[in-house]
Amino acid sequence: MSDTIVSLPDQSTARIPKLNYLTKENGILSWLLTGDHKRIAILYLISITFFFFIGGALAGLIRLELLTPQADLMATDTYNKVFTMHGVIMIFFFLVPSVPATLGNFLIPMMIGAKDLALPRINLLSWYLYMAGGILAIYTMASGGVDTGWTFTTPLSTHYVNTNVLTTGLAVFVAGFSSIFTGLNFIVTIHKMRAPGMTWFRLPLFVWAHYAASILMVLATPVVAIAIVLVALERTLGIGVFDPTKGGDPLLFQHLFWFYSHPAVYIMILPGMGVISETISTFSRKRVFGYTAVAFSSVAIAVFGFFVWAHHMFIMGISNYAVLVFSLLTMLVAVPSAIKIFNWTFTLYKGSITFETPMLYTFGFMGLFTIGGLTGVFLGASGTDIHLTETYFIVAHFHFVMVGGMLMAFLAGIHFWWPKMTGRMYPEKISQLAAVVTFIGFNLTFFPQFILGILGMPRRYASYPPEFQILNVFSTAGATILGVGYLLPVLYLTWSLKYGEIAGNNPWQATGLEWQTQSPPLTENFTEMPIMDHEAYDYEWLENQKRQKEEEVASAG
Amino acid sequence: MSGSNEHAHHIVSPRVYVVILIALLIGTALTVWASFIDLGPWNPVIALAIATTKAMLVVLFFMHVWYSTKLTKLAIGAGIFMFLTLISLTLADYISRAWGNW
Amino acid sequence: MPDSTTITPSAPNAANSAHSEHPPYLRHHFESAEQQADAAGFAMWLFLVTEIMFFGGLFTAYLIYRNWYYPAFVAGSHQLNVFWGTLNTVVLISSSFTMAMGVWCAETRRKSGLVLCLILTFVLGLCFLGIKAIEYSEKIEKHHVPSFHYSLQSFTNPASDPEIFKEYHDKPLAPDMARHTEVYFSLYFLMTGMHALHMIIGIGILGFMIFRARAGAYTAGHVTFVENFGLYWHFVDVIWIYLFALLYLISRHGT
Amino acid sequence: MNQISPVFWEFLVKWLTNFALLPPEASKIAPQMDALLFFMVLVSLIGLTIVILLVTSFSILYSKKRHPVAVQVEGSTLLEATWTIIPLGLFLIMFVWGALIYFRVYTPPPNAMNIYVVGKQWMWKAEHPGGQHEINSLHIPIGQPIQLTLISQDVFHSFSIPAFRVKREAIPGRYTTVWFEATTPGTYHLFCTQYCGTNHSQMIGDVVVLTPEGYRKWLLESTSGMSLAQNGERLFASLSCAACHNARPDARGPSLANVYGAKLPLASGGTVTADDAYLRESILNPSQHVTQGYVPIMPTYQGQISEEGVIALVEYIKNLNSDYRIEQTLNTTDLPPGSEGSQRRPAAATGQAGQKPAAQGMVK
Repeated sequence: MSDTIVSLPDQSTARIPKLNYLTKENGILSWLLTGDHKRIAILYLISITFFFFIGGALAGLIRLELLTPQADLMATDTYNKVFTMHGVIMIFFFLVPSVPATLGNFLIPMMIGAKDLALPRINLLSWYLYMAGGILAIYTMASGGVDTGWTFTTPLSTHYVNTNVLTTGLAVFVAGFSSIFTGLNFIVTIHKMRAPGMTWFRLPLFVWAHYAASILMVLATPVVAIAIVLVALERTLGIGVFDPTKGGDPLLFQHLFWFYSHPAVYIMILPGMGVISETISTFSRKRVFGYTAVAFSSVAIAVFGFFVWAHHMFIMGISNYAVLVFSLLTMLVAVPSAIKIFNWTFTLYKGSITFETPMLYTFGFMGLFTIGGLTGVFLGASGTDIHLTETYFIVAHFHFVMVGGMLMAFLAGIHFWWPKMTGRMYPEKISQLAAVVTFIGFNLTFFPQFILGILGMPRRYASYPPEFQILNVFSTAGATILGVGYLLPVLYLTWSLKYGEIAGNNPWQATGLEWQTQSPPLTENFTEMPIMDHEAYDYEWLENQKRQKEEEVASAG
Repeated sequence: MSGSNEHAHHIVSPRVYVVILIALLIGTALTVWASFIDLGPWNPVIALAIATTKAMLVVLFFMHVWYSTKLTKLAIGAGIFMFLTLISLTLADYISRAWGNW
Repeated sequence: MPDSTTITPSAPNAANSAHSEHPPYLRHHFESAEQQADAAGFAMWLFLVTEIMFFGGLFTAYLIYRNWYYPAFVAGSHQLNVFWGTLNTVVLISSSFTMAMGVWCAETRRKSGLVLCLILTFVLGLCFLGIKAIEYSEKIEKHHVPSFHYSLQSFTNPASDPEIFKEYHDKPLAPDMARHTEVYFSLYFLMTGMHALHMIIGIGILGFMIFRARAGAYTAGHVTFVENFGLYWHFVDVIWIYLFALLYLISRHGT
Repeated sequence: MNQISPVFWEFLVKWLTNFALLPPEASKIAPQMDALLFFMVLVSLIGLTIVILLVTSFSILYSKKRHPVAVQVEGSTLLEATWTIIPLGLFLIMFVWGALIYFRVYTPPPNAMNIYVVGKQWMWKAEHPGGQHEINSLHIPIGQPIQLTLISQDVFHSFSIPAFRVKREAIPGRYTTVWFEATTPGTYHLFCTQYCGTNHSQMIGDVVVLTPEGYRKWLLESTSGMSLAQNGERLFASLSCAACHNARPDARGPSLANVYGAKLPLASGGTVTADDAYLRESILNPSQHVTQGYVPIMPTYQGQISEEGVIALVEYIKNLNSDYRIEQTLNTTDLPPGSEGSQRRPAAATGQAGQKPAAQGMVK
């Protein structure tokens, strides 16, 4: 066992602690009315997985349709609805809440040594809002779908489609408030609930990343809410704010929409970066290289992320001067991401690295996110943007960041904290296999799309010229593998709930406060208020703790 | 935990509230009066300046920000800053569009 | 940020209860009543920050279109009644004052004073909505509601609207510019409507609070709810102060 | 292989024969764009290789087997500065280079030939100055800068020619422009790249690049008998524009001769260059663009003329070099509108009968 750090308690005697947050109360109502952040996190985890697989099924349909150049599997109309719902569900009901609402919800109070989030009822409300939005989205699909694209571009969405734009808009609006409340809750919690000794620069980087993402959620989401209200009113009452025939400017909608939706990509990726900081430190047994730089780069991404939204509109008729300014700012926002990548890389330097599943996902994240980030620069430079925007290059770029980055980080996090959440380990070999399958499937799916994009294949096409078929076939084949890669964790993680090995408090020998309590934790998280007397990622402190305990046991014996 | 001792529970005396109320009413009268005088481009400037003063009075005293922590002030500052960013960067596009191509 | 766990009394009379074991309103995950109040107040402020951004979208649209269609916005603005607007401002400022007094009453545990202040705020809020309704009905009569039989007559032929004409002597707008008054009124209804919606929500909560206050719920040391509602109410007031300036006042002398 | 799986074999052969990483370079800007693209790919590859090399070598060197105890390293300001400044520098180079190309693509040279393109759900309609018009295709000559003036009649569309590396959004209610100079004859893809509704993926066509002779031949074959300006002239007459814009001393509107490209003083102060966008705006929203010495009495034609009609009018005004033609139109305004009803192009042709269908398309 020299190539692993996993230390599990003696399986013959180990038991899951009788009293924990899962067993404290029973019955469906004790879940639906819970104020416990950990239970809400589990509720989120279940619902998010559900929406992920709906979105994934839609993605599967898209890839199947694109297997052939003609629109033969479904009519173009249906295809449009499928990709719209894929976008809406994946973005608003999976990516935005994924890490924050599950892992963030579960871990932030534990990491800062609090008993719960500051506003438990608001936290529950935000889950209900999420579900209400999700049900509306499903209702939209059931009642004929919507075909505006997830961007709701006016005047298409206001005057030229007669599908369920209103219910979709309401779904997004409601989900938006869910995300606002989550972000608000995190900010208040991080400010007001830290345990004694938990200073800002002792916070795990996971918390820093969530803090930055929360700022974005709170400040950006309301703007998309008002933009959607305006679209809804324009559809129903015919006010003319975005209608060019009445003197409105359709581009104004895009300004308001991207004012949220660009920071939204940072809402999606920042928490993922937080996960990576935790895993990479734990599995290389080292403090994160340049802790302060990583922490501040999160905040820098959040702040600069606000000033770049118009790079989605370079060719759409905004002024050329604005193009210059926004292009320059976009280049600036790319730098903090580069800083992070290099800091993570150098965290490995002189570490003592092991390759458990979360670490494999982490490596996957670093490779794919680097590609995703660098291709973002292609699009941020105004010249190449002309050729590449609105093609599959864009599709590939944001899937590399969102799926290759965020989803990899999400899976890394789920695998990393699964023992803490459930008290049990998953089977290591098969989970490593799943990580590798996901990585291969992902690259096969999305790498060809970069080439398709450079060749000029437009996005959102149900049919395409035949010479693009071969790359599309590769992509569809990759999607199949990717699908397997995503199904596997669901299977073995579910299996592990009953049959997994008992994990003990700290299977990875990690330093975070969340690992110093039992797994699964108590409802109050800690038996007594923890006092933080060391830096984050202090492995020497952990060693000392262990030694002390051993000495205690020895002297007692 | 916000450390400072000048914390959120400072009780503002009613006298302050009355003074602020009077100031707000005077401000309202003033801004309406100013709007009846033709000051050319200065009309909007004065109206907005008075509105901002009034809003500041409400925020600082009715909403107790004068007595609250730096954190609250920072949060409000961030909100206003983002609001101004939204307006100024969007307007920057619209204004420079009229300059034509180069 | 130093971590102080010292408890400062939240109200003169609350000193004892804050130092005693646990006040009944203290939720289990907080260490102290002060921490709880702090967290709730800060959360309310963050929510108000989101509200700033929510209205921010509308303000942005307003500024852009005022810049584009200046004559239409001037003519549209002349249709608003400054008297009603001023009266409404006074009403809303007064209600803000009564609300602030209500918070003071709660903090100093004056139950009847609190109930009185809340009722006054409630009534003033209703007054505001009533006046707004009068203004809206004027617009409906003149067909100035966008896309509902919208009429350009007051703008293409100002003399047909003698009351307004007497005051402003507007020149007729060219038909294409007159059409853009619809954008002005769209934004007028959106902004004031969104504001009125916030008022209605506030008044609803006020009604609930009056009942609770009569039962003495807010005068036993736990005033967070009243304080936070006060913040909300004042915020709505601040929005109106700007709406009043932008919609009613700044275009009175424009041409 | 052939024996094992014929389908897979066929697939491989097809892939290897068709494999391309770039679309053809068929315009002057294409090699410049590709140079930047190559530079970016190169930088990305180097960056990616550095990251991958570091991660793999650290993983091997410092795996738990080889390096059982980690050495705690706090960080290094020097390294932080390095990987802040070097990427920043590279990104700034890309920014400047990109911006230069962006200027080039959207700043047409003065001698460019103008072709109007109207986007509508779901087709592209190109209007050549000679009156030739085509749907979902665009014929152009090589060696001649071509400027496209784009407008959409309904939603956002985007006119994309990957082989030329250019793309421009067609916006409802506003002209946008893009230019290119084709270098290689051939047929290239034309895509609508902005999602525009149900048949978005069928809003495609061909760009046919011809030699100058070929283009001349094509022009002759596809002529509709009337140039765009002539169509505009008829519309000008039937809308009675000449009632005011007639250059007489008592005219209520300014003379339009030689107005195109001139700097006009505005009644509201300031000056404006009368370009296509200005002419279009003046027809649809006249009161915002009144020139000095005139009063805003012109009615708006918003919702009354189709985008093609506006284009014809703009083209007519552009080519108006003297007031003589207008004098002539004045004398023919009382022609019965039906007399031109048999024209091939109802939208741009004159008369109420021809106007109606197009106008309905404009009004929702």
